[in-house]
Amino acid sequence: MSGRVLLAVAVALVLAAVALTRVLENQYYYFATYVILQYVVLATAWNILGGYTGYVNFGSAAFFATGAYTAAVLIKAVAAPFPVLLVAGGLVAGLLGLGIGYLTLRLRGVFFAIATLALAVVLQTLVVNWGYVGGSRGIYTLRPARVPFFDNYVEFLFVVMVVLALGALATARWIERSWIGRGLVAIRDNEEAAECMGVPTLRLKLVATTVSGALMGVAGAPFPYYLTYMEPTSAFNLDYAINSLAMPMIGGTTTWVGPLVGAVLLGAAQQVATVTISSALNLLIVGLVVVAFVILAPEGIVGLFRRWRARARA
Amino acid sequence: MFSLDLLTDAVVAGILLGGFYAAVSLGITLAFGLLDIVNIAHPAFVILGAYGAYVGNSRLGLDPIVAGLLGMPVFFLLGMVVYRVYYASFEKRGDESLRGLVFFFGIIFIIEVSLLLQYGVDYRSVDAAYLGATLELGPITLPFRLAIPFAVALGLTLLLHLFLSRTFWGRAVKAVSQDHLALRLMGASPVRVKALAFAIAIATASVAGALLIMIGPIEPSVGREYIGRVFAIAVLGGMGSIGGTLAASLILGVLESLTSTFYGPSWALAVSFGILLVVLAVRPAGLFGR
Amino acid sequence: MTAPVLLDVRSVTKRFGGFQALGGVSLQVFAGERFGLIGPNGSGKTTLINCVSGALRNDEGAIWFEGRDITRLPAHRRTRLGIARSFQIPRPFGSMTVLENLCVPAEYATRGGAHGADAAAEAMEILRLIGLDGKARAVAGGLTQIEMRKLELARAMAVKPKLLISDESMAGLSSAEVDEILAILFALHERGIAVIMIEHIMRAVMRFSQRIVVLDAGERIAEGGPEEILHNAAVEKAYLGE
Amino acid sequence: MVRDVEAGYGAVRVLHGVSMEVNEGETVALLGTNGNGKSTLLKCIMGIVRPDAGEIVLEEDGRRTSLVGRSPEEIVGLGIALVPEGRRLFPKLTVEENLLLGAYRREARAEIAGNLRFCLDAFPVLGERRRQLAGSLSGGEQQMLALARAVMSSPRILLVDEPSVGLAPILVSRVIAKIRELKESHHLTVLMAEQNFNQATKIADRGYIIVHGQIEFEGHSTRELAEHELVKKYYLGV
Repeated sequence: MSGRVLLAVAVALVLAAVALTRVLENQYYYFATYVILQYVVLATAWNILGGYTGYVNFGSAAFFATGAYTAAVLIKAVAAPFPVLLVAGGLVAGLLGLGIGYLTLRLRGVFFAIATLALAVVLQTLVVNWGYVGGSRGIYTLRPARVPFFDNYVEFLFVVMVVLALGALATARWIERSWIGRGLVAIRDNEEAAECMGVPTLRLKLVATTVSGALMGVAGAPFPYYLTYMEPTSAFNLDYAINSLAMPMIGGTTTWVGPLVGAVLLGAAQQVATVTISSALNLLIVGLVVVAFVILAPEGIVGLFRRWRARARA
Repeated sequence: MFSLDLLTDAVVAGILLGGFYAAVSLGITLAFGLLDIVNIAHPAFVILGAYGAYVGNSRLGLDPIVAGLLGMPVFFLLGMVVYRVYYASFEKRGDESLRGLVFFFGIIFIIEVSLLLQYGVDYRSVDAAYLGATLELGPITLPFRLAIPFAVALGLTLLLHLFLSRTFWGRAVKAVSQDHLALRLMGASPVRVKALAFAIAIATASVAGALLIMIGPIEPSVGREYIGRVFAIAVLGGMGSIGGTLAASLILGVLESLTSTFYGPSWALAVSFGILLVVLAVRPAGLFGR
Repeated sequence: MTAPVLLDVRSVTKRFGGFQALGGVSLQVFAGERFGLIGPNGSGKTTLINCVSGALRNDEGAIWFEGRDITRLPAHRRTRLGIARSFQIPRPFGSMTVLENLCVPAEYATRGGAHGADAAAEAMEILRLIGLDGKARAVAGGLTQIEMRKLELARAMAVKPKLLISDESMAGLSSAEVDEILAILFALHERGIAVIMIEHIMRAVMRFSQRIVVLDAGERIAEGGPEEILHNAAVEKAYLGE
Repeated sequence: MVRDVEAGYGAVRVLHGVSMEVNEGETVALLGTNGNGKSTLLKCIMGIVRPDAGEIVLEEDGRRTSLVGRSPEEIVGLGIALVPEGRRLFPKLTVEENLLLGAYRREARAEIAGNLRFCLDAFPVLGERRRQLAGSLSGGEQQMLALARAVMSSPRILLVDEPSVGLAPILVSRVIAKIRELKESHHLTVLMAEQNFNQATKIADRGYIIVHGQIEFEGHSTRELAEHELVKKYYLGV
């Protein structure tokens, strides 16, 4: 598909989403779809670093929560307008990614992974001890009374998430096809050879951690309005950490399509499972599926599909 | 607010706690430091061990430490199996870095959520007659709840040290990640050596878990708090040195104890991460690296 | 030699632990020269080129390139200045196609580099020259050994280097294949690129090199034309022992 | 002992039908400059590289044991030890730990005390540095340690891959002399791959010259090998 076709599809999707809000009344669907779309952003963001470059981030929850709490603070302090929340959330989380990357990326990749793992725990500790945002008791956020065009704030947030998901996918696709993406993949394939081919490896890795972190922060920024009441446990929920890496792993990590496929499939399945079974059991299933995929189908669904198509052709 | 008594108590408690941290970190020192297997699920295995001790204690009336020791063979076998799967799926294909990490991350979830489904989010604890008692040594008060885990942890550390330095298997374990081929030329199979060492690493989690639940009540997700700690200790301790692990554990224990005494317990967790980041940034070989 | 000095290695020393791999090696390579670097195993050839390409940092001494000190530059900056290398054991970007493998240096190594279609066109031209154009769309991880060796050289060419270091590009190849690689290196030289050839296949080195430097145990023991080197007593001693 | 062996890495064929034999108690030199297949041949014997064709047989007391298809561990167990190219010590273990690991094989554990005493006597420098990390030794000391470590496994056959690499000339002759000393004291059979012609022929009974993966010349005595002009031609491959 060419870029122009995809752009048309994207515009159509946004319009369809807006149109949907005129028709569909049941609020549950907006909530459920919002969650899935949020995972599309997180999975895509994770994949920019983890899939293209091969550096594993276990701290997605930390970046997501950074976006969410940045927004919460701005709402409480200056009642900042919505677009400012997105930008600020992305900026702060991006800086966090840059900082962690700068400290650990010159070492072996596992140290980056471990640092992100610990980062989530520690940021949560900081927030729990931060009285201004309510500590462990949490913080209430009042939604603006009205938004133009929409009769309901949840519908507005839903459309925002559609736009953010499309934006994340566009970013990933652009990176993947540009010289930056090629540089990132070269790093994953052989870092030393990449350096000898003129690729500034450290700088590119920092670009990837920053962009990846920023997108996760953006995904978290609407969170206070979505929940209206937010506490550390929900913002730092490990669901985010496991899902944002499970989804690309299941979908396929080499292209921007993989995380999308994984997020939609796994996200939808979880929504169904949460309603019909328990949410704990559904996390267990995610864990099992992830382990099964990394062992049996390391290329994910997209990889399986490609292999199947190649075989069909031959 | 500040007093000498408070300081003494905090330091003593920190040393006792640090000894316990060593027991939790030994498995990481073995797996990560010596075998190059980044087993981020180790704390989850420790939690599993804690629930094993809980079951042994509450159902069978066993002493928690006895339960932990009895659990070792089971954990040993579990470790063997996990390593075999890991080897066949990742190490053999040379694909351990990214997907191997995700594999262990998945294991964390499987263990944690299984425990959650079975035992819920309630805190569980164990009973033993001596747990409430204390030992008074002049001005120092030693609560048995901390002192016994400390003693057991020291014993475990010593045993592991002896194993690594005095036996043929132990020396092979220390050598295996340095040069696979050279080890084969000595007549030892690297896969078997690694399977044994990884199994031992997991077996230590059974005892460490029993100690954990003696110190205080636990619920399934407590393991996450230990991820930062154990890696901070392993890195600080110089990756693979048993003595370094013990020293780093004691330092971390004392620092955490001082932090929680003077700033409040909710800050203690931030200490390990702070240390981890500083060590990674300043001296990645660790303080006790050789 | 009237050509200007391109690479100037000034008493470079490198130690690994207690082991001295290079003990103050100096040598100069002139622009557009065909240069041979030989020596027995362990004489420090690979260490020396690792220091030149920036994969290792030398302990003492300096490395100058085109009249500027590059001793402290990271590897990718040196590549951009025009130093390209191939690896002894090929290190392709395995998940990319052959063409994409060449796009990486085309986009990164040349100042203001070509992008997108331009880079691909450039890459294609190099593949034609090397005789890999038929494999442009193949995934690099699945190439045969000789194809990977050629890809190594093609990728190094895409850097548009002034100096190409060929590290044992022929080891283990049949003699017909050796001739193929040799022809490629001659073709590169025709385009004005200085080539450092590190090789054990004497036949190839003697045919290719205008000037040869011999290393032994981390020291430079001889320098001269192929004939001179063949009849040099020190070289004979280094290879045959004393 | 080795017959018609062809081997290589992936599509690269390094050995083209190599045949040679080493008799009990002999010291045989495998000569050639690098890149000609000496190391690959030793790796085939040790089971590190699996030959594509041909056979490798150990004959002992009338028993024939095929080595092809066996793992290096098994081959070490049969009493063959390799001092590998590049020494391959365990740099972060002490000298003593390296030596003790050498005695990992079951048969060697019984003789560990005697072997250790012997090694420390034969290589006094290792005794002085017992507690030092192997990685901190100088090149010559590392080569001595590699030799000693191989002897710790009580082998009957010792394969040595390029002991002279990276050593100053004075050290080369010392290492070569040590190999002869070990051979005599332990009644070893030695196959030594070496590029340093003059040093190798000092202790070898006879030798082969390998060029481009083929045996080009078989010298039945050191004198035959020392026909210099011919050797030079084969050796430098010009």
